[in-house]
Amino acid sequence: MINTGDTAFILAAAGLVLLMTPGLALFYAGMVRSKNVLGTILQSFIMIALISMEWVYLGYSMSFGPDVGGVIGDLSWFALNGVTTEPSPDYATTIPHTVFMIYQCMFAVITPALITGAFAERVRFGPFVLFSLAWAVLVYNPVCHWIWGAGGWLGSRGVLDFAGGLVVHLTCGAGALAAVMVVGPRKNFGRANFMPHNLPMTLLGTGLLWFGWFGFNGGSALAANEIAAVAFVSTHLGGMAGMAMWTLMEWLRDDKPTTLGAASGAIAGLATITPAAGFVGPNSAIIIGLLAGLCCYFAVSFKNRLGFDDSLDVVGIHGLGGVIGTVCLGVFASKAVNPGGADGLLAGNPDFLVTQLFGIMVVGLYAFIVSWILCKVIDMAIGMRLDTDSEMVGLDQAEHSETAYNT
Amino acid sequence: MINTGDTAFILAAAGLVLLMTPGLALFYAGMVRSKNVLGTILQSFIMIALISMEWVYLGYSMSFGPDVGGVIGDLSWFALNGVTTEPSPDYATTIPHTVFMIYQCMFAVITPALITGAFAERVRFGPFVLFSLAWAVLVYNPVCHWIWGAGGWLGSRGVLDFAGGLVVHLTCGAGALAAVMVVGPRKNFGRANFMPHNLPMTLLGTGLLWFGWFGFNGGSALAANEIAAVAFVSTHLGGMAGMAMWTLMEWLRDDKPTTLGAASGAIAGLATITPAAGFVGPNSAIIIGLLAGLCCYFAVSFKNRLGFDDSLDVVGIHGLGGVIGTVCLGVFASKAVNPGGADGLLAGNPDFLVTQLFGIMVVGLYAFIVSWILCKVIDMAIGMRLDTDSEMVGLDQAEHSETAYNT
Amino acid sequence: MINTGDTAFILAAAGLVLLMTPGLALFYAGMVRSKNVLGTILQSFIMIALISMEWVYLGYSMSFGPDVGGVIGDLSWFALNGVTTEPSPDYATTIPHTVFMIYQCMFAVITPALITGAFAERVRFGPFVLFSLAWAVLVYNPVCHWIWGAGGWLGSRGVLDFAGGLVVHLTCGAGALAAVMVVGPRKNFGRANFMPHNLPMTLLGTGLLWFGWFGFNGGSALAANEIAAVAFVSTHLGGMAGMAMWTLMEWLRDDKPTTLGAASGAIAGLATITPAAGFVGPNSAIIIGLLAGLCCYFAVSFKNRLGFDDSLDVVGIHGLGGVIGTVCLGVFASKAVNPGGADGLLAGNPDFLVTQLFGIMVVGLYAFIVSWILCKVIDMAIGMRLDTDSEMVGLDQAEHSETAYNT
Amino acid sequence: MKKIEAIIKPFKLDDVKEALNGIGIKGMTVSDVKGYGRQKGHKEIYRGAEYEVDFIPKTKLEIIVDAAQVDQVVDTIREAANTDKIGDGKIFVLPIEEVIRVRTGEKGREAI
Amino acid sequence: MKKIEAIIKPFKLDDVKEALNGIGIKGMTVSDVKGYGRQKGHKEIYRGAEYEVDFIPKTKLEIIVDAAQVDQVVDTIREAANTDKIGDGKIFVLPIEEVIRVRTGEKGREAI
Amino acid sequence: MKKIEAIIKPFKLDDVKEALNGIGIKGMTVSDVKGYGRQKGHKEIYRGAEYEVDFIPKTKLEIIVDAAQVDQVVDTIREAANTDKIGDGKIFVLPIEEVIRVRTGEKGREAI
Ligand SMILES: Nc1ncnc2c1ncn2[C@@H]1O[C@H](COP(=O)(O)OP(=O)(O)O)[C@@H](O)[C@H]1O
Ligand SMILES: Nc1ncnc2c1ncn2[C@@H]1O[C@H](COP(=O)(O)OP(=O)(O)O)[C@@H](O)[C@H]1O
Ligand SMILES: Nc1ncnc2c1ncn2[C@@H]1O[C@H](COP(=O)(O)OP(=O)(O)O)[C@@H](O)[C@H]1O
Repeated sequence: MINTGDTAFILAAAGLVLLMTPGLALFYAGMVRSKNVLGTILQSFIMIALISMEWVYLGYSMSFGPDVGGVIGDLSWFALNGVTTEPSPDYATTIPHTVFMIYQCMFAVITPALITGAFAERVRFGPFVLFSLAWAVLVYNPVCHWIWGAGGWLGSRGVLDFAGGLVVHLTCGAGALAAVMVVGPRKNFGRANFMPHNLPMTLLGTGLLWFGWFGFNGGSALAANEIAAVAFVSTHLGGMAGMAMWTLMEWLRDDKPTTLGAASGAIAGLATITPAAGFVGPNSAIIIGLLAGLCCYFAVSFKNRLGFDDSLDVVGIHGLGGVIGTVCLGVFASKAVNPGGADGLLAGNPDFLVTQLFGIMVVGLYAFIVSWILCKVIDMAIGMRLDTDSEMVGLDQAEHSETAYNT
Repeated sequence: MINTGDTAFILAAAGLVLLMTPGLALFYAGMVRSKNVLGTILQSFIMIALISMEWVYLGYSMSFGPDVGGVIGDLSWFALNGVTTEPSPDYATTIPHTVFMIYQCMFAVITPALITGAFAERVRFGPFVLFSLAWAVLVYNPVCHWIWGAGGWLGSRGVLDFAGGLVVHLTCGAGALAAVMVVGPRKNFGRANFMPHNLPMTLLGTGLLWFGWFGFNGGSALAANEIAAVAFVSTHLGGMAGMAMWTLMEWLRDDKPTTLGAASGAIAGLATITPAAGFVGPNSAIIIGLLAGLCCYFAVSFKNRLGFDDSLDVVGIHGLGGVIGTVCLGVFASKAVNPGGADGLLAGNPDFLVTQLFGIMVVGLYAFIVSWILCKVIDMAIGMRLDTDSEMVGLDQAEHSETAYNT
Repeated sequence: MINTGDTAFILAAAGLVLLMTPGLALFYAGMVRSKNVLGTILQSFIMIALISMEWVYLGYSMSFGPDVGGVIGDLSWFALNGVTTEPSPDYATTIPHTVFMIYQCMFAVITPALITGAFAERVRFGPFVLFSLAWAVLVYNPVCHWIWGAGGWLGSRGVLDFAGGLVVHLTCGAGALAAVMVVGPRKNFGRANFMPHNLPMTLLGTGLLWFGWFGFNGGSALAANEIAAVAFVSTHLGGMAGMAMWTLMEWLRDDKPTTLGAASGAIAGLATITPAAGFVGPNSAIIIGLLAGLCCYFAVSFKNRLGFDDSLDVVGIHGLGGVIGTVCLGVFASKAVNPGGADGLLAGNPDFLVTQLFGIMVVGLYAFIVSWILCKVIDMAIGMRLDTDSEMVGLDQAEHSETAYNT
Repeated sequence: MKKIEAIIKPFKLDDVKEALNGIGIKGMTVSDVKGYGRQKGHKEIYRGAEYEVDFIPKTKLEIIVDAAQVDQVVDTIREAANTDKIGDGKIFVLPIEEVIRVRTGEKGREAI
Repeated sequence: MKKIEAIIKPFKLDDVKEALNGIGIKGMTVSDVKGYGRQKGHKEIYRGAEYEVDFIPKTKLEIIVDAAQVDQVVDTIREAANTDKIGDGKIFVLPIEEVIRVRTGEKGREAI
Repeated sequence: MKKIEAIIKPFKLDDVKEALNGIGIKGMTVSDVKGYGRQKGHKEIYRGAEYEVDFIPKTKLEIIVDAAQVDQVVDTIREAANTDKIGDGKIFVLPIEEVIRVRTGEKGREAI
């Protein structure tokens, strides 16, 4: 039976998650050079059209439709056939099924958008769109089904992921890693400085992302109940602890905390708490956030030495965050906090930690391999990269015949 | 009896619709030249003060107050007299009456703000304020009463408008057409390029508008129920389909999709789905969105050839969107989706389509004629236009003694 | 027993209040010079990390924990010990206790952030962080307990503050006054013009603040009920009336209304209605908003003559707004509107006005004195001010080794 | 070869460019500058306080021309940029010793 | 007539302008430039990596003066712009062949 | 002393700077300008309409050098800035009468 409070909550949450995509667009666009601003923004925005369309005619049914052998949903929900305002028996039983569908749609939209940070400032729009579509179908939908779909094999084995540490952050991180390996670094990478062109824009994006994350994690309780409260609180605490730790590290090591550092730490903390949000208590959430800030800070600095051009640190922040969060869930999960969850290592249940590690391995490998093949095939077939001149001129003019700023 | 879920939902929705006005301010301001940024922003912002004030002492009572002959509400609700936290018997019976009042206030605020895109960069602030106030009283309030007011004659005749295709988008589009005809084009229009000064700002505005639109359309169900779910879903699908189609057209015709095109298509789709949102299913919503992208794209390109200076395309996007959406509602409406709605052409009921066409004709003509007279009178009396020098210097300095950007 | 509608509402409200801190960051950052943008943004952002941490381990227990003699909460809720998803018996009895805790956390975060506008562009990051932390512990937490904490002495004496006129706005205003006196004016203050570097950013911030304020005031009803409706409506009306009045004053006196004036008036109106939001009717709310616009306009202009460098007018807008709002509450409060509230002067109860004046005096003096001592001590110990060269170079480079804008 | 520098009002740029095209000037370099001079700056209002802003946005043109063309170019700019108001700007003529086209290395007249 | 170009530290602009007013210089053109020279650039931190930014924001003044005034103007700028730190800037003096006021067509001394 | 002004393509700045360092040029002043010339501008699409934008972003270098160094500097810039495409830019050489270092008052060669 439909509950108005739960319905209001998930509709609001769906709106919040939608807002994260423009938020991400600004977060990323602020960090690129001014000649690539619009191209960067569009790479995120276009996902709203591309993936929402895919979701209605393919994605939702593949991800949440009637299970086929634990690996995928069949296509009987094509065009939302049978997805009505009646609550689904399997998912979110107190709200219209369509509300659950559209809420999940927003997750499917932002995940490939997250990848774009990795190959920023250098890929062609057409091949990029093709890649993102294929990636959604071949990586996101299956993994989503394995973990969240009724009958999905990883979920059945007890792998937990509250709001997308594996489904969203690890898949996009692994995809990013593969894409960077195929696409290669920007021209003059290492020689020239690629300074962010507008950090206030990045901070605005951070604010919108944080705000949206309450819908992303809080809404994953699928009802306005105690679990939503747990998830909302750990989300905020994870994010703030990530910010605290990253800025602290900068303070200690460069004796200057930075604004971008605060933003990066916050996103790291929010991404890392995501899989654990509804399963851990506030103090665990803070520890997870602190770990996120610490590890991602070092991962990102280390990458710089590696000369690996994951331009906006999708691997170092989202990929790593997804892994750490999923591991920490195995450690800190507690049925005292969420009876529907699990007990982790500290609650004397090492098996669950192992299960989580298994989940990480499977999802990480699968996402990386498929992404790499996809990217390689498209690159060989039609070429992912802009030619050098276009890269010099910038995405905005070369790919979109637009200029971000005119005086 | 008051339902907390419904109340929470409509309060949230009211907040979202309020946010659309700043969102619109940025959407428009990004497209003007840097010397007109603040003037453009203020033309939207000031509506929050101007129209909210008008709403309390005049508008709400005229629009929703006790009906007088189907044409207007009487003034017995002056100063919200009798509008209490008791639910109204006529509107939104599960939430405080004041919540319905403030939610509708946000609609009244943004409608005249939408018009400002048509005469951007060239009107004087004083006359503009006067025009907007008179327009709200003489155009918005009556039309709102005819369609949404208890006893309104168009509503009684069966004209449907879920969230403002006629009340908001057609009225502002018709008003925009009239205003452009009276005010005339910008100096050097056709000769000089009027390039958008800051497209990321426009994209940010688009993101905020989309987010707010969930409150605009979803909230128009006036409860967190199945209809809200229907409206929320069609809103998202209409917007994404509009974006998809517009960018596709650009891709095919100019072989370059643009960021502004994506934003324009999204707004076109969102505006077009508005009247139909709660009455049609997801697949119809997608078709409506695709049509919106297609028609508005051509309308706008066509306008460019016409040399008609509707500077930010209020007519081609909102006006046309309102018309298409209202017609499509007549075609795709289905009682299977919303029992409280109607059956349209495809459900074998051509009469409803005729009713909708009638509604378009009446509202379009009325809004156009009254707007034209208002604008003409004010222009003859005190002059709408800036003098040439001021137009050259720009609104910000000439009208507000401010500069948007200082280094 | 937990109500889903109320829980959804307060979770949404908590998200909205969190969003106000980035909103404030942009509101302030737009008004500083481009060399200080990031430093200004970070001064607000970092509060999310700093104060949230403090809140979990100290602040919440001090503010709302078991009362000790009416003056402070004991520390038995350290690390949220005992703060569970069970509703608290004392606060917000229809939602999880943790939801109330996190909602209040957002208030604690933004209050010291508000102060930063007073000493913008000239303080060192380290000492500033220290000051803010100490201020939260010694000023915010006690005052919060006195008024909102179960057993707090001012609350017990009948002092009312719906959403923070005293707890938030007066404390930060008094703190700002003290800080400016200790820190002193910016170099070349009075000689050079300190023009806002990006007013559209300030207007964006205003939009986000207004949106968030619905959560700030509406949520303070702690349920999606009639009181929330009252608070939501007065908030909107207070804000719009403030905007109307401030722009009107500019129009009359400088014959030019300005965009920044509209924003300032709106913030003044929103701040001023805050303490009264849930206790007064719409017409009173409008009067309060008009008074706010009027008084704050003159206060700010007057300050300019005083040569007192409260750079972004925290005293003249927030401090004064808190005072006016609290006094107006004493005048306009009505049990007809909110039975749980009080009757004010106009309802024939002058005593309540006296009580409110007493509250203002106590909170104002306490906050000012403690803030002054704190600031003085820190300044003498380690120095609050940047050295002249760093101030010339700007916060961004000197304190954070970053540049806001690169081309 | 001579270098002509002209400080004009920004909104006159298009007119000047077209006028120069009219006399066969096909190249120029343009930049945004701020000018200070006889023309009174404008006042700005900032929260009830009025400030005098005395640097006014101007556009600077730099045009390299053959010595023989100088007068014609100067007159053309004057006509096109003139609004008969204070602040219309100035034109400066400077000597140039050499002009080289980066791409080809051509010098002097050939380079422009 | 001579053209004086001065590259100074941005925050010194007001002082220099006032000083020049003091000696009766009532016109100048100002622009934002980036400078590279002896003065070490500053380091920027970007996600744990440090970058050396060696172009430093500077302000460029262009002042046309009567030949006779050159030394006085140069000295005035030097005094006002000096902070005794590396990077205070340079002053260049260039010959000018003609100055024309757009509005009136006045030339030479009358034009400034 | 001579003043060398070079208009180059923005993305060539780093190369040119390094090349100049190579020959011991340790100072220069850089600014953003817009260029108009042979190089065709680009088209922009704005809601289905196409516009021709004919001012192209360029970077302007100003380098004061000893007269003896002029040719070497010019050649160095040419090599580094050349992409063999129209629009690579121009180099202008202007006479300088005096150079003064603000901080020390040193003149001429010592000042740079
Ligand atoms: N002595 C000068 N040196 C350099 N530029 C000048 C000088 N005097 C004026 N200018 C430039 O010319 C512009 C116009 O000069 P101004 O005296 O305001 O009006 P007019 O052009 O009518 O003489 C100024 O804004 C400034 O940019
Ligand atoms: N050779 C040069 N040509 C043009 N501009 C120069 C030259 N050398 C220095 N500059 C300009 O002068 C500024 C200051 O020079 P710098 O060597 O840093 O310190 P100082 O002024 O103390 O000599 C530089 O930032 C640059 O803008
Ligand atoms: N006559 C001129 N005066 C000043 N600048 C010029 C002139 N002609 C060209 N330029 C500058 O040189 C740049 C390149 O010139 P252009 O004719 O486009 O190609 P090329 O450098 O191959 O000759 C132009 O963008 C403009 O900035």
